[in-house]
Amino acid sequence: MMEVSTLTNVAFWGASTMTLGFALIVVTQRDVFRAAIALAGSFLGVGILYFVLSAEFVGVVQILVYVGAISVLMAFAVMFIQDVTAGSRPVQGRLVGATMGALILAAVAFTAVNTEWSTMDDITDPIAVAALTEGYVEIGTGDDTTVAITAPAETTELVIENGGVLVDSTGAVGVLLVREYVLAFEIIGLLLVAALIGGLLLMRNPGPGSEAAAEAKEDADAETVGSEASV
Amino acid sequence: MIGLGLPRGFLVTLKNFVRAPVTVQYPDRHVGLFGAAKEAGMNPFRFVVKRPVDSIKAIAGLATVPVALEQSPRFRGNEFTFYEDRCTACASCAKYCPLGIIEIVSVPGKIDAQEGESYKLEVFDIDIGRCMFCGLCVEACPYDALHMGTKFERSTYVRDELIVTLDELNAAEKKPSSFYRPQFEENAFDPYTETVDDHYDAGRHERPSDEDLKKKWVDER
Amino acid sequence: MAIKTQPVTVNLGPQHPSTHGVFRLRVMFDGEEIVDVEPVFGYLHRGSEKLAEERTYTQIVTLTDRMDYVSPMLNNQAYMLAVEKLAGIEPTQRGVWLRMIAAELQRIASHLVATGFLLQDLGALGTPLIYAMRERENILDLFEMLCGARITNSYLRPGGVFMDAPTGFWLALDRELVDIVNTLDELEEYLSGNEIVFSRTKGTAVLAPELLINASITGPMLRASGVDWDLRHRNPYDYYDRIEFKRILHTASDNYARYWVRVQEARESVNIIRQCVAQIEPGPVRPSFDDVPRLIRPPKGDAYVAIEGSKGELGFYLVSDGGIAPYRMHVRAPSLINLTLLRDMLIGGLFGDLFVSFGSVDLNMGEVDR
Amino acid sequence: MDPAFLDNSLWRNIYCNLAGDSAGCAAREYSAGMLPTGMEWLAFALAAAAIIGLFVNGVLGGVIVLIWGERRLFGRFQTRTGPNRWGPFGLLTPVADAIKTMFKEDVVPKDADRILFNLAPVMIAAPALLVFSVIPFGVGTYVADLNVGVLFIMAVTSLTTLAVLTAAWSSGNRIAILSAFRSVALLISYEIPMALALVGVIMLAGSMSLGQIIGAQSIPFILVQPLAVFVFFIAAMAEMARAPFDLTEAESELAAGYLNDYASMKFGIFFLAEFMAEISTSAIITVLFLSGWRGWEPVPSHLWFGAKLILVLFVIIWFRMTLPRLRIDQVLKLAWKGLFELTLINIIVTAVLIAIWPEPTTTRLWIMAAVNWPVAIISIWAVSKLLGTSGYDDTEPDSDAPVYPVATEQIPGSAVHISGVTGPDTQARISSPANSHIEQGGN
Repeated sequence: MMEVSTLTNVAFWGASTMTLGFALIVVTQRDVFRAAIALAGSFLGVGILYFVLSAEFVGVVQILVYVGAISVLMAFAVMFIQDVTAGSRPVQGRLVGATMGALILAAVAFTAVNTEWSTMDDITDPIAVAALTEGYVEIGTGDDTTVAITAPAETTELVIENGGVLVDSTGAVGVLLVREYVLAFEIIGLLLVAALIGGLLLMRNPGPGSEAAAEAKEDADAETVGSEASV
Repeated sequence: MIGLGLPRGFLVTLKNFVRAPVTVQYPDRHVGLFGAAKEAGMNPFRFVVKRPVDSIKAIAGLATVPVALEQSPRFRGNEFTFYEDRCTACASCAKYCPLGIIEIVSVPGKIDAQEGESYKLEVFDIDIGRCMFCGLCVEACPYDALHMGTKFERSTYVRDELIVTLDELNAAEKKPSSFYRPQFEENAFDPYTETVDDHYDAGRHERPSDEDLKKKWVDER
Repeated sequence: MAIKTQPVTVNLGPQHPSTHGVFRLRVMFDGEEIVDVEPVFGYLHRGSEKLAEERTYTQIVTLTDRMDYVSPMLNNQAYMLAVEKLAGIEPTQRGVWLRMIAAELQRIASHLVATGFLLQDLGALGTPLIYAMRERENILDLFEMLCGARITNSYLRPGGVFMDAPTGFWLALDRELVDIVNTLDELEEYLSGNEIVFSRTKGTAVLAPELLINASITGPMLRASGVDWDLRHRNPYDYYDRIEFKRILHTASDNYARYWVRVQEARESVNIIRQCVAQIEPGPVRPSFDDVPRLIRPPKGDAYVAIEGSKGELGFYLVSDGGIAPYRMHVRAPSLINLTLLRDMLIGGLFGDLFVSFGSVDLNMGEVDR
Repeated sequence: MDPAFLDNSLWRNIYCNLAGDSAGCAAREYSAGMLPTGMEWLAFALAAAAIIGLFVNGVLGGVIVLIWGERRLFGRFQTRTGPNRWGPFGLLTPVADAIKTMFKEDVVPKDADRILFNLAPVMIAAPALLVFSVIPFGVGTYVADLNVGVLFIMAVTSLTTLAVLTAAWSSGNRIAILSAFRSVALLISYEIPMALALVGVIMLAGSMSLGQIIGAQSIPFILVQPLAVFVFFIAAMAEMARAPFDLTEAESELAAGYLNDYASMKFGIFFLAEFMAEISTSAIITVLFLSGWRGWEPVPSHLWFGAKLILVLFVIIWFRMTLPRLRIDQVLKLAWKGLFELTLINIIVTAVLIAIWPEPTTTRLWIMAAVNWPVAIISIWAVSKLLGTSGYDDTEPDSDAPVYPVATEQIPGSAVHISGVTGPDTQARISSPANSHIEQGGN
């Protein structure tokens, strides 16, 4: 059993508390805009968790996409809501909702408790053990920049040189995305485009023959402008 | 959006960047070592040797030299120059003032040997706080007793202090502006360096001849 | 594709940095697009026209200084022409030349201010404004030489000006004219070909000449639409009929055309001043006090005189009841009348263009509200 | 928290000096630390405090100097002197400003959402400071050489928009909201060309770590990647909302936009964050395109970095002083129709070049530069054509253009002048019936 450093523990618990705390604010806060900001905080907590787990690429992307872009868009969209501070009214049938929520929570808890999580002792790969127990060897490049050893991009298998340890997961993620899961990647891309177009369609003015109507309206506006020349 | 216009604009601003600034610093201007040495009237090396503390201050950018503002002699400014000897208390100035801020109280008084009977001023107050320095009072004065001043600093914390009284006018430094007083311009008078304390030296705009005076004050009485 | 949106009303002003004074615009935006504009003015109303009824004809000059405070000399000129017409005063030759020189210098200064602030409204952080104002300062220095004040000039008197120019003035004027041309060259080098200025001002706030004429818009705004209407040429006052000058016309009638017309007019004013200096002769600058006393009492009647001000037709209408003060004074303020097409200029445009179009009118709140 | 990130960094040096030959510092031969074994947490806390103190104060000091320098440069560009009264060369002016700002009344508008209103300055200051943690200011002077450093910078800078949005919304002010809309539009548009512009650099360096990117620049990438520099510079100006892209603040339209209702030190923090962003952007450009702290030997690396940083700052200020602001539609058009294409061209060309010459050496970089410059010039020219710049040179109207017809003659009896010199002498100006009452006047 390896000893997880106190610092990692502190960071983990801090980030977890942040994530859950902000998530709690999201569901309890009436003000939708505040909820959106709290959601951003929750996303940030998740990003920090990724950092704690040494998945810094995922962590950075989490911040870039979720906090930097999606939260902004959410906050932006919230501004289109009629009455932001009042939030949505309580839904009918709260009991049903509460029951469903409790059931899902129970299911998740059950799974978490019942799963046989692999422990440190189950890991046999010497490199992974080395990484996790911090018993690896650093390789300097001779320059002042010390570089952790990465896998060459050509292979998906992680090759470790000189007994170092892989720290940079970026290359590996990239290789996986465009080699093994390229189809899934592309399909997600397509899905996002479809969602974008769908969103635009939903935002369209639902008037009769909207475009022609809009043009006619514009013409009418122009005429009124011309007629009332002065204020 | 790329054309020749933007680069040309950049060159214009760069050209202005290396130009000497047009800012007039007041009341003093910051100088470097060379400026301080020039002000002290010696060459920079001598200045460093003779006055090391001052030269360090100059290098640190803390040395200042006073600035004399370049103003036109006609500048219509504060501190009216007033010659009481010349004033007949006719109150033309008070009448011509668009704002009515000149207050004059006079009593029949002294007899001038040259000009005969005149009125003595009891009160001659100008409320400078409301004055707009249009100069119509100066233009109206038939005896050139009132002149515009050349100063422009008269800030106070109390409004009442902005009322200039006769005593203050008499006590004030007499640096009359040449506004509507061509005799100053003819003599190339510089209000920023010279003062005119005596009303005889201030010159007359239109001085009546002795015969006229005699006729007016002696014969027709 | 039209997206469902909701307009929002925003109050711009009266304390807004770009309203050229205290002015309020209630603007309805749909996103960035302007749907409706309602100008609200009167915040700077000082009752100059009413005050004039209590003052003698000479004292009113000080009031005209404060109407359009970026071109007081032109206000003085328009007012004095009206007084001279009302009272039948014949001005002295030298006085007229001097006030023409002063007026043209003032026109340059005013156009420089207009150009500088237009660029300020375009978002240039003060640089073109300061280049323009730098030159205006020099012109104001000339005014200080002439009349002892930079802005509150009150230089003109019935029948001429109060004092001849000092001896150093003519040399300084010569130098200044060269400087003005240099500054205008520099400004044009900087701005006239600038792609951002182009893309911001070309084709924005286009007004048809018919509309402008119907709304009685005058000045550079009208000439930018190709209407050849300049009172100095159409209706020569003072000695403008002895001067050869080019009328600057642009046909585009957009914000750029207005900017361009102003800059070129400033150049042309330099020409006019040169001709004035060549033709001026020695002599008295105002009639003697026997002819025109200090306190004039014009006969009963009224008079209207309009001049080509820096912003358009600047007219003074005076009614006399034979007393020392006018019975009524009215000012045809070009700024106010040029503002009347604000809705036509702004509606349908973008927020970014709002203050650019507004600034291209070259209005002055002191004159709008008086 | 893998300590491997922290290799050789300032952070690591302080930590290992304190903690000694402990787990994280095994390879570093720190046989004895200053603190006894088992006190790693204290070493961590002390090192963290030292780093935070050093960087926050260093950055704030830099901001103070920048505010002074920027104002002085503004002055010089406008042929003024700039602030020079307070302290030597006016250096204490920003200090005086800061003191003044702190003592101002802290106003919170009635309609404001208090919590968010107070939170927004924190939200904007934190990412602005965080960026500096990955920037190498010199040999060994950085907090962490993150292996995704470039991406980290992009991620952290994108957080500022959330803060702007929060500030605008919580003020309860419509002008602020308009500013927030613009801010979001700018972010969404310029994040993409900015990120894509960096792809070329990342491909050449083969890494996203700023340390390795500097290591790969045997010649500065500004020579190899002209298009990337061009696009990145413009996009960075837009991300910072500096002129000519200062649409969010636009003092002539929005009157400071989202800052409208902020006063006192809350405004001060926004102000500081803005200048921090300027420094960090310059630092990033220095690192990515000007080969960071690399330079010729005897001069220390920090000086090289500082000199390049100041050069970039000068160019930014020069831009800011010269250009008028663009309109929102033009800004978005420039991003999507101009810069986006340019970055794609850059990526394709760079990819092809790297495919031909993998593992670029100095000679190969020079060859790539020789290829890239013509490509850059041609593509910028072509894209500017696409954006529609034709006719930008005809400043003067066409002399043959029809002028609106008005009478060519003078108005009969028009002269107002009575001297008899000016021609026809009549009292009335216009003899139309509508103006007939004027005729009664005159003398």
